[in-house]
Amino acid sequence: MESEHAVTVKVLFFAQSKELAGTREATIQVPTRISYKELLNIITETYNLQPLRNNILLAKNEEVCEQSVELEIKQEDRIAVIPPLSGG
Amino acid sequence: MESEHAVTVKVLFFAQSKELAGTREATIQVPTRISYKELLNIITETYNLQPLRNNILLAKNEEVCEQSVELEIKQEDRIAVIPPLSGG
Amino acid sequence: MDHLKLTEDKLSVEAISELVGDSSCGAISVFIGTTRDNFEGKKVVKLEYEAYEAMALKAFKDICNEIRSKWPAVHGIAIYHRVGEVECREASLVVAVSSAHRGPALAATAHCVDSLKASAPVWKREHYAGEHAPVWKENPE
Amino acid sequence: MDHLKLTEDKLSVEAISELVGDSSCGAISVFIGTTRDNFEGKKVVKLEYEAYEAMALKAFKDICNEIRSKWPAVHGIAIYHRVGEVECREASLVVAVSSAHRGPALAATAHCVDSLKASAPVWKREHYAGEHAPVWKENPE
Repeated sequence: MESEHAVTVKVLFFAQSKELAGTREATIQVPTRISYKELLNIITETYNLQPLRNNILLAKNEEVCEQSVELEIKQEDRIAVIPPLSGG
Repeated sequence: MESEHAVTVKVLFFAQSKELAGTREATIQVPTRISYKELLNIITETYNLQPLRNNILLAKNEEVCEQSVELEIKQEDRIAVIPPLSGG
Repeated sequence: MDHLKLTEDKLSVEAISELVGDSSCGAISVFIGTTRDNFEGKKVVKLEYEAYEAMALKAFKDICNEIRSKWPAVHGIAIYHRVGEVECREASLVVAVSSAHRGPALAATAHCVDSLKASAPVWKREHYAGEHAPVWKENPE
Repeated sequence: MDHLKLTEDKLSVEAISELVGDSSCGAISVFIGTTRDNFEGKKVVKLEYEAYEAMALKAFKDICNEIRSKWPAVHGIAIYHRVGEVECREASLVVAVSSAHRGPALAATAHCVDSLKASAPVWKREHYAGEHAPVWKENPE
Protein backbone atom coordinates (compact mmCIF):
# COMPACT_ATOMS: atom_id res chain seq x y z
CA MET A 1 0.00 0.00 0.00
CA GLU A 2 1.29 3.49 -0.82
CA SER A 3 2.29 5.57 2.14
CA GLU A 4 0.06 8.55 1.31
CA HIS A 5 -2.99 6.25 1.55
CA ALA A 6 -1.88 4.37 4.62
CA VAL A 7 -1.76 5.35 8.27
CA THR A 8 -0.30 3.78 11.36
CA VAL A 9 -2.79 2.72 13.99
CA LYS A 10 -2.58 1.07 17.33
CA VAL A 11 -4.25 -2.34 17.70
CA LEU A 12 -5.38 -3.41 21.18
CA PHE A 13 -6.07 -7.00 22.20
CA PHE A 14 -8.09 -8.32 25.12
CA ALA A 15 -8.89 -11.67 26.72
CA GLN A 16 -8.61 -14.58 24.24
CA SER A 17 -7.42 -12.29 21.46
CA LYS A 18 -4.57 -11.08 23.67
CA GLU A 19 -3.51 -14.67 24.24
CA LEU A 20 -3.64 -15.56 20.55
CA ALA A 21 -1.83 -12.38 19.47
CA GLY A 22 0.68 -12.88 22.25
CA THR A 23 0.57 -9.19 23.04
CA ARG A 24 -1.68 -6.54 24.50
CA GLU A 25 -0.88 -3.92 21.89
CA ALA A 26 0.68 -3.58 18.45
CA THR A 27 0.96 -1.04 15.63
CA ILE A 28 0.05 -1.72 12.03
CA GLN A 29 -0.26 0.20 8.77
CA VAL A 30 -3.70 0.19 7.18
CA PRO A 31 -5.34 2.10 4.30
CA THR A 32 -7.23 5.26 5.23
CA ARG A 33 -10.38 3.89 3.66
CA ILE A 34 -11.17 0.25 4.17
CA SER A 35 -14.18 -1.97 4.55
CA TYR A 36 -14.90 -3.58 7.94
CA LYS A 37 -14.35 -7.00 6.42
CA GLU A 38 -10.98 -6.09 4.91
CA LEU A 39 -9.77 -4.63 8.20
CA LEU A 40 -10.96 -7.73 10.06
CA ASN A 41 -9.07 -9.91 7.55
CA ILE A 42 -5.83 -7.95 7.90
CA ILE A 43 -6.01 -8.06 11.69
CA THR A 44 -6.95 -11.71 12.04
CA GLU A 45 -4.23 -12.77 9.60
CA THR A 46 -1.53 -10.55 11.00
CA TYR A 47 -2.19 -11.49 14.63
CA ASN A 48 -3.09 -15.15 14.46
CA LEU A 49 -6.73 -14.59 15.35
CA GLN A 50 -8.32 -16.99 12.85
CA PRO A 51 -9.86 -19.19 15.58
CA LEU A 52 -11.78 -16.15 16.87
CA ARG A 53 -12.58 -14.55 13.50
CA ASN A 54 -16.34 -15.17 13.67
CA ASN A 55 -16.59 -14.11 17.29
CA ILE A 56 -14.83 -10.78 17.45
CA LEU A 57 -15.92 -7.23 16.89
CA LEU A 58 -13.65 -4.32 16.02
CA ALA A 59 -13.88 -1.00 17.77
CA LYS A 60 -12.34 2.25 16.63
CA ASN A 61 -11.52 4.82 19.29
CA GLU A 62 -13.75 3.08 21.85
CA GLU A 63 -16.78 2.79 19.59
CA VAL A 64 -17.86 -0.48 18.00
CA CYS A 65 -17.37 -0.14 14.21
CA GLU A 66 -20.35 -0.28 11.92
CA GLN A 67 -19.92 -3.22 9.58
CA SER A 68 -21.96 -1.92 6.66
CA VAL A 69 -20.12 1.31 5.87
CA GLU A 70 -16.56 1.93 4.74
CA LEU A 71 -14.32 2.87 7.63
CA GLU A 72 -12.21 5.99 7.62
CA ILE A 73 -9.00 5.41 9.50
CA LYS A 74 -6.79 8.22 10.73
CA GLN A 75 -3.22 8.21 12.00
CA GLU A 76 -3.10 7.09 15.64
CA ASP A 77 -6.63 5.75 15.71
CA ARG A 78 -7.01 2.96 18.26
CA ILE A 79 -8.46 -0.23 16.80
CA ALA A 80 -9.53 -2.74 19.46
CA VAL A 81 -10.29 -6.43 19.05
CA ILE A 82 -13.35 -7.26 21.15
CA PRO A 83 -13.92 -10.96 21.90
CA PRO A 84 -17.29 -12.14 23.31
CA LEU A 85 -18.12 -10.14 26.44
CA SER A 86 -18.31 -11.68 29.89
CA GLY A 87 -18.59 -8.75 32.28
CA GLY A 88 -21.01 -8.46 35.17
CA MET B 1 -75.24 -11.46 76.02
CA GLU B 2 -75.29 -14.60 78.15
CA SER B 3 -72.02 -15.70 79.63
CA GLU B 4 -72.04 -19.24 78.22
CA HIS B 5 -72.13 -17.79 74.71
CA ALA B 6 -69.60 -15.07 75.34
CA VAL B 7 -65.83 -15.09 75.64
CA THR B 8 -63.26 -12.55 76.69
CA VAL B 9 -60.81 -11.50 74.01
CA LYS B 10 -57.95 -9.09 73.79
CA VAL B 11 -58.30 -6.17 71.37
CA LEU B 12 -55.12 -4.61 69.99
CA PHE B 13 -54.90 -1.14 68.46
CA PHE B 14 -52.28 0.34 66.15
CA ALA B 15 -51.48 3.70 64.58
CA GLN B 16 -54.59 5.92 64.18
CA SER B 17 -56.81 3.38 65.91
CA LYS B 18 -54.53 3.41 68.94
CA GLU B 19 -54.87 7.18 69.11
CA LEU B 20 -58.67 7.12 68.81
CA ALA B 21 -59.05 4.28 71.31
CA GLY B 22 -56.62 6.00 73.64
CA THR B 23 -54.95 2.67 74.40
CA ARG B 24 -52.80 0.01 72.81
CA GLU B 25 -54.77 -2.90 74.23
CA ALA B 26 -58.14 -3.69 75.87
CA THR B 27 -60.28 -6.70 76.76
CA ILE B 28 -63.88 -7.11 75.71
CA GLN B 29 -66.61 -9.78 75.92
CA VAL B 30 -67.97 -10.94 72.58
CA PRO B 31 -70.25 -13.80 71.44
CA THR B 32 -68.50 -17.01 70.36
CA ARG B 33 -70.19 -16.80 66.97
CA ILE B 34 -70.53 -13.43 65.34
CA SER B 35 -70.49 -11.94 61.88
CA TYR B 36 -67.56 -9.79 60.80
CA LYS B 37 -69.84 -6.80 60.52
CA GLU B 38 -71.27 -7.21 64.03
CA LEU B 39 -67.81 -7.56 65.51
CA LEU B 40 -66.67 -4.45 63.61
CA ASN B 41 -69.69 -2.56 64.95
CA ILE B 42 -69.03 -3.57 68.56
CA ILE B 43 -65.39 -2.61 68.34
CA THR B 44 -65.85 0.69 66.52
CA GLU B 45 -68.60 1.75 68.94
CA THR B 46 -66.85 0.63 72.10
CA TYR B 47 -63.52 2.21 71.23
CA ASN B 48 -64.48 5.40 69.48
CA LEU B 49 -63.29 4.25 66.06
CA GLN B 50 -66.22 5.55 63.97
CA PRO B 51 -64.00 7.92 61.93
CA LEU B 52 -61.95 4.91 60.77
CA ARG B 53 -64.80 2.42 60.40
CA ASN B 54 -64.58 2.17 56.60
CA ASN B 55 -60.81 1.98 56.59
CA ILE B 56 -59.98 -0.70 59.08
CA LEU B 57 -59.64 -4.45 58.86
CA LEU B 58 -59.92 -6.86 61.75
CA ALA B 59 -57.42 -9.64 62.31
CA LYS B 60 -57.86 -12.63 64.60
CA ASN B 61 -54.70 -14.23 65.98
CA GLU B 62 -52.54 -12.49 63.40
CA GLU B 63 -54.63 -13.45 60.39
CA VAL B 64 -56.89 -10.98 58.58
CA CYS B 65 -60.54 -12.09 59.17
CA GLU B 66 -62.65 -13.20 56.23
CA GLN B 67 -65.61 -10.89 55.98
CA SER B 68 -68.03 -13.28 54.32
CA VAL B 69 -68.14 -16.09 56.88
CA GLU B 70 -69.28 -16.12 60.49
CA LEU B 71 -66.36 -15.80 62.87
CA GLU B 72 -65.77 -18.27 65.68
CA ILE B 73 -64.25 -16.55 68.63
CA LYS B 74 -62.49 -18.38 71.44
CA GLN B 75 -61.46 -17.25 74.90
CA GLU B 76 -58.20 -15.29 74.74
CA ASP B 77 -58.25 -14.81 70.98
CA ARG B 78 -56.38 -11.68 69.93
CA ILE B 79 -58.47 -9.34 67.78
CA ALA B 80 -56.42 -6.60 66.13
CA VAL B 81 -57.63 -3.40 64.51
CA ILE B 82 -55.62 -2.82 61.33
CA PRO B 83 -55.73 0.71 59.89
CA PRO B 84 -54.46 1.40 56.35
CA LEU B 85 -50.92 0.07 55.98
CA SER B 86 -47.92 2.30 55.42
CA GLY B 87 -44.91 0.06 55.82
CA GLY B 88 -41.90 -0.09 53.54
CA MET C 1 -33.14 -19.45 54.11
CA ASP C 2 -35.38 -16.59 55.26
CA HIS C 3 -33.97 -13.83 57.43
CA LEU C 4 -36.84 -11.76 58.82
CA LYS C 5 -36.52 -9.01 61.36
CA LEU C 6 -38.17 -5.94 62.84
CA THR C 7 -35.62 -3.87 64.65
CA GLU C 8 -35.03 -0.47 66.25
CA ASP C 9 -31.40 -0.57 65.14
CA LYS C 10 -29.96 1.05 62.02
CA LEU C 11 -29.98 -1.33 59.06
CA SER C 12 -26.66 -2.36 57.51
CA VAL C 13 -27.06 -2.95 53.78
CA GLU C 14 -23.72 -4.75 53.73
CA ALA C 15 -24.61 -7.14 56.55
CA ILE C 16 -28.09 -7.87 55.20
CA SER C 17 -26.85 -8.59 51.69
CA GLU C 18 -24.18 -10.88 53.15
CA LEU C 19 -26.92 -12.86 54.92
CA VAL C 20 -28.29 -14.03 51.58
CA GLY C 21 -24.95 -14.44 49.80
CA ASP C 22 -23.77 -17.93 49.03
CA SER C 23 -21.05 -19.41 46.89
CA SER C 24 -23.75 -21.02 44.72
CA CYS C 25 -25.28 -17.61 43.95
CA GLY C 26 -24.15 -15.22 41.25
CA ALA C 27 -26.71 -12.51 41.95
CA ILE C 28 -27.96 -10.57 44.94
CA SER C 29 -30.68 -7.99 44.46
CA VAL C 30 -31.22 -5.46 47.23
CA PHE C 31 -33.94 -2.86 47.77
CA ILE C 32 -33.45 -0.05 50.26
CA GLY C 33 -36.48 2.00 51.29
CA THR C 34 -35.42 5.35 52.68
CA THR C 35 -37.35 8.25 54.09
CA ARG C 36 -37.85 11.34 51.99
CA ASP C 37 -37.39 14.72 53.62
CA ASN C 38 -40.47 16.45 52.29
CA PHE C 39 -44.14 15.86 51.65
CA GLU C 40 -46.37 18.32 49.83
CA GLY C 41 -44.04 21.18 50.65
CA LYS C 42 -43.73 20.28 54.33
CA LYS C 43 -40.29 19.43 55.65
CA VAL C 44 -40.24 15.99 57.24
CA VAL C 45 -38.08 16.02 60.36
CA LYS C 46 -38.46 12.39 61.33
CA LEU C 47 -40.41 9.22 60.74
CA GLU C 48 -41.88 6.88 63.26
CA TYR C 49 -42.66 3.25 62.43
CA GLU C 50 -44.98 0.99 64.37
CA ALA C 51 -45.61 -2.69 63.64
CA TYR C 52 -47.93 -5.43 64.84
CA GLU C 53 -44.82 -7.48 65.20
CA ALA C 54 -46.17 -11.04 65.45
CA MET C 55 -48.45 -10.50 62.46
CA ALA C 56 -45.84 -8.59 60.44
CA LEU C 57 -43.35 -11.44 60.81
CA LYS C 58 -46.06 -13.87 59.68
CA ALA C 59 -46.74 -11.61 56.69
CA PHE C 60 -43.00 -11.54 55.85
CA LYS C 61 -42.91 -15.34 56.06
CA ASP C 62 -45.98 -15.63 53.79
CA ILE C 63 -44.24 -13.37 51.25
CA CYS C 64 -41.14 -15.59 51.38
CA ASN C 65 -43.24 -18.70 50.83
CA GLU C 66 -44.95 -17.10 47.86
CA ILE C 67 -41.61 -16.02 46.37
CA ARG C 68 -40.20 -19.53 46.76
CA SER C 69 -43.18 -21.05 44.99
CA LYS C 70 -43.05 -18.47 42.16
CA TRP C 71 -39.25 -18.47 41.76
CA PRO C 72 -37.89 -21.82 42.99
CA ALA C 73 -34.37 -20.69 41.98
CA VAL C 74 -34.36 -18.09 44.78
CA HIS C 75 -31.79 -19.01 47.42
CA GLY C 76 -31.78 -16.57 50.36
CA ILE C 77 -34.34 -13.90 51.30
CA ALA C 78 -33.82 -11.19 53.91
CA ILE C 79 -36.51 -8.71 54.97
CA TYR C 80 -35.43 -6.20 57.60
CA HIS C 81 -37.79 -3.40 58.65
CA ARG C 82 -37.08 -0.64 61.15
CA VAL C 83 -39.52 0.19 63.93
CA GLY C 84 -39.46 3.26 66.16
CA GLU C 85 -37.88 6.54 65.12
CA VAL C 86 -36.07 6.72 61.79
CA GLU C 87 -34.17 9.78 60.64
CA CYS C 88 -34.60 11.09 57.11
CA ARG C 89 -32.30 9.32 54.60
CA GLU C 90 -31.90 6.30 56.88
CA ALA C 91 -33.16 2.99 55.56
CA SER C 92 -36.55 1.93 56.93
CA LEU C 93 -36.59 -1.26 54.87
CA VAL C 94 -33.93 -3.49 53.35
CA VAL C 95 -34.91 -6.50 51.23
CA ALA C 96 -32.20 -8.77 49.80
CA VAL C 97 -32.72 -11.81 47.57
CA SER C 98 -30.07 -14.11 46.08
CA SER C 99 -30.16 -16.63 43.25
CA ALA C 100 -27.72 -18.38 40.91
CA HIS C 101 -28.66 -16.11 37.99
CA ARG C 102 -30.00 -12.58 38.14
CA GLY C 103 -33.57 -12.96 36.84
CA PRO C 104 -35.21 -14.57 39.88
CA ALA C 105 -33.42 -12.34 42.41
CA LEU C 106 -34.43 -9.14 40.60
CA ALA C 107 -38.05 -10.17 40.02
CA ALA C 108 -38.49 -11.51 43.55
CA THR C 109 -37.13 -8.32 45.12
CA ALA C 110 -39.65 -6.13 43.31
CA HIS C 111 -42.45 -8.54 44.18
CA CYS C 112 -41.37 -8.66 47.82
CA VAL C 113 -41.49 -4.88 48.22
CA ASP C 114 -44.90 -4.67 46.52
CA SER C 115 -46.33 -7.45 48.69
CA LEU C 116 -44.86 -6.06 51.87
CA LYS C 117 -46.37 -2.64 51.31
CA ALA C 118 -49.75 -4.23 50.58
CA SER C 119 -49.89 -6.82 53.34
CA ALA C 120 -47.52 -6.25 56.27
CA PRO C 121 -49.10 -4.55 59.31
CA VAL C 122 -46.59 -1.74 59.62
CA TRP C 123 -47.44 1.93 59.94
CA LYS C 124 -45.49 5.11 59.36
CA ARG C 125 -46.09 8.50 60.91
CA GLU C 126 -44.43 11.57 59.46
CA HIS C 127 -43.41 14.42 61.74
CA TYR C 128 -43.05 17.83 60.09
CA ALA C 129 -41.15 20.99 60.83
CA GLY C 130 -43.25 23.93 62.08
CA GLU C 131 -46.87 23.83 63.18
CA HIS C 132 -48.02 20.85 61.07
CA ALA C 133 -49.43 17.93 63.06
CA PRO C 134 -47.83 14.52 62.47
CA VAL C 135 -49.68 12.33 59.95
CA TRP C 136 -50.12 8.56 59.73
CA LYS C 137 -49.40 7.70 56.13
CA GLU C 138 -51.21 5.29 53.85
CA ASN C 139 -49.67 3.21 51.05
CA PRO C 140 -51.40 3.49 47.67
CA GLU C 141 -53.52 0.40 46.94
CA MET D 1 -25.38 11.98 39.04
CA ASP D 2 -23.47 9.04 37.54
CA HIS D 3 -20.79 7.27 39.56
CA LEU D 4 -18.81 4.99 37.24
CA LYS D 5 -15.74 3.07 38.21
CA LEU D 6 -13.50 0.14 37.34
CA THR D 7 -11.39 -0.79 40.30
CA GLU D 8 -9.08 -3.48 41.66
CA ASP D 9 -10.40 -2.82 45.19
CA LYS D 10 -13.13 -4.75 46.97
CA LEU D 11 -16.55 -3.21 46.40
CA SER D 12 -18.46 -1.83 49.39
CA VAL D 13 -22.20 -2.26 48.88
CA GLU D 14 -22.84 0.21 51.70
CA ALA D 15 -20.60 2.92 50.25
CA ILE D 16 -21.90 2.49 46.69
CA SER D 17 -25.55 2.63 47.74
CA GLU D 18 -24.79 5.75 49.79
CA LEU D 19 -23.39 7.41 46.65
CA VAL D 20 -26.83 7.40 45.05
CA GLY D 21 -28.84 8.15 48.20
CA ASP D 22 -30.48 11.52 48.52
CA SER D 23 -33.04 13.03 50.82
CA SER D 24 -35.39 13.40 47.83
CA CYS D 25 -35.25 9.65 47.15
CA GLY D 26 -37.37 7.01 48.82
CA ALA D 27 -35.93 4.05 46.99
CA ILE D 28 -32.51 2.63 46.22
CA SER D 29 -32.23 -0.54 44.17
CA VAL D 30 -28.92 -2.40 44.26
CA PHE D 31 -27.64 -5.34 42.24
CA ILE D 32 -24.61 -7.29 43.38
CA GLY D 33 -22.98 -9.68 40.93
CA THR D 34 -20.90 -12.27 42.75
CA THR D 35 -18.77 -15.13 41.57
CA ARG D 36 -20.06 -18.69 41.84
CA ASP D 37 -17.71 -21.35 43.10
CA ASN D 38 -18.45 -24.02 40.51
CA PHE D 39 -19.03 -24.49 36.79
CA GLU D 40 -20.11 -27.76 35.23
CA GLY D 41 -18.79 -29.71 38.18
CA LYS D 42 -15.44 -27.92 38.23
CA LYS D 43 -14.53 -26.02 41.37
CA VAL D 44 -13.79 -22.36 40.59
CA VAL D 45 -10.87 -21.16 42.68
CA LYS D 46 -10.71 -17.59 41.43
CA LEU D 47 -11.92 -15.19 38.80
CA GLU D 48 -9.96 -12.73 36.80
CA TYR D 49 -11.54 -9.69 35.16
CA GLU D 50 -10.06 -7.64 32.37
CA ALA D 51 -11.58 -4.49 30.88
CA TYR D 52 -10.94 -2.17 27.99
CA GLU D 53 -11.21 0.58 30.51
CA ALA D 54 -11.74 3.69 28.35
CA MET D 55 -14.40 1.93 26.27
CA ALA D 56 -16.04 0.29 29.28
CA LEU D 57 -16.46 3.64 31.00
CA LYS D 58 -17.99 5.03 27.79
CA ALA D 59 -20.34 2.02 27.70
CA PHE D 60 -21.34 2.64 31.34
CA LYS D 61 -22.02 6.28 30.52
CA ASP D 62 -24.11 5.32 27.47
CA ILE D 63 -26.14 2.99 29.70
CA CYS D 64 -26.70 5.83 32.18
CA ASN D 65 -27.84 8.15 29.42
CA GLU D 66 -30.26 5.55 28.13
CA ILE D 67 -31.63 4.94 31.65
CA ARG D 68 -32.14 8.67 32.18
CA SER D 69 -34.04 8.99 28.93
CA LYS D 70 -36.22 5.93 29.67
CA TRP D 71 -36.80 6.72 33.38
CA PRO D 72 -36.44 10.48 33.90
CA ALA D 73 -37.36 9.99 37.58
CA VAL D 74 -34.05 8.20 38.21
CA HIS D 75 -31.83 10.29 40.49
CA GLY D 76 -28.43 8.68 41.06
CA ILE D 77 -26.75 5.81 39.21
CA ALA D 78 -23.62 3.99 40.34
CA ILE D 79 -21.87 1.27 38.32
CA TYR D 80 -18.78 -0.23 39.95
CA HIS D 81 -17.00 -3.16 38.33
CA ARG D 82 -13.98 -5.01 39.66
CA VAL D 83 -10.95 -5.72 37.49
CA GLY D 84 -8.07 -8.06 38.28
CA GLU D 85 -8.41 -11.03 40.59
CA VAL D 86 -11.70 -11.57 42.41
CA GLU D 87 -12.21 -14.28 44.99
CA CYS D 88 -15.32 -16.47 44.91
CA ARG D 89 -18.27 -14.86 46.74
CA GLU D 90 -16.80 -11.38 46.37
CA ALA D 91 -18.78 -8.86 44.36
CA SER D 92 -17.50 -8.32 40.83
CA LEU D 93 -20.25 -5.80 40.02
CA VAL D 94 -22.37 -3.44 42.08
CA VAL D 95 -25.07 -1.34 40.43
CA ALA D 96 -27.13 1.11 42.51
CA VAL D 97 -29.98 3.33 41.30
CA SER D 98 -32.10 5.76 43.31
CA SER D 99 -35.43 7.43 42.65
CA ALA D 100 -38.23 9.10 44.61
CA HIS D 101 -40.50 6.03 44.24
CA ARG D 102 -39.44 2.45 43.78
CA GLY D 103 -40.62 1.67 40.23
CA PRO D 104 -37.95 3.52 38.23
CA ALA D 105 -35.06 2.44 40.49
CA LEU D 106 -36.03 -1.24 40.28
CA ALA D 107 -36.64 -1.25 36.53
CA ALA D 108 -33.50 0.76 35.77
CA THR D 109 -31.31 -1.56 37.84
CA ALA D 110 -32.44 -4.65 35.93
CA HIS D 111 -32.00 -2.82 32.62
CA CYS D 112 -28.54 -1.59 33.64
CA VAL D 113 -27.29 -5.09 34.42
CA ASP D 114 -28.71 -6.48 31.17
CA SER D 115 -27.15 -3.68 29.11
CA LEU D 116 -23.82 -3.91 30.86
CA LYS D 117 -23.50 -7.62 30.21
CA ALA D 118 -24.41 -7.07 26.56
CA SER D 119 -22.31 -4.00 25.79
CA ALA D 120 -19.46 -3.31 28.23
CA PRO D 121 -16.04 -4.56 27.08
CA VAL D 122 -15.22 -6.55 30.19
CA TRP D 123 -14.02 -10.16 30.23
CA LYS D 124 -13.95 -12.82 32.89
CA ARG D 125 -11.64 -15.82 33.10
CA GLU D 126 -12.42 -18.66 35.47
CA HIS D 127 -9.59 -20.57 37.11
CA TYR D 128 -10.44 -24.08 38.28
CA ALA D 129 -9.09 -26.46 40.86
CA GLY D 130 -7.09 -29.44 39.53
CA GLU D 131 -5.86 -29.91 35.99
CA HIS D 132 -8.54 -27.89 34.17
CA ALA D 133 -7.22 -24.98 32.08
CA PRO D 134 -8.63 -21.51 32.84
CA VAL D 135 -11.48 -20.47 30.53
CA TRP D 136 -12.54 -17.08 29.20
CA LYS D 137 -16.30 -16.94 29.73
CA GLU D 138 -18.97 -15.64 27.40
CA ASN D 139 -22.23 -13.96 28.42
CA PRO D 140 -25.37 -15.42 26.83
CA GLU D 141 -26.68 -13.18 24.02
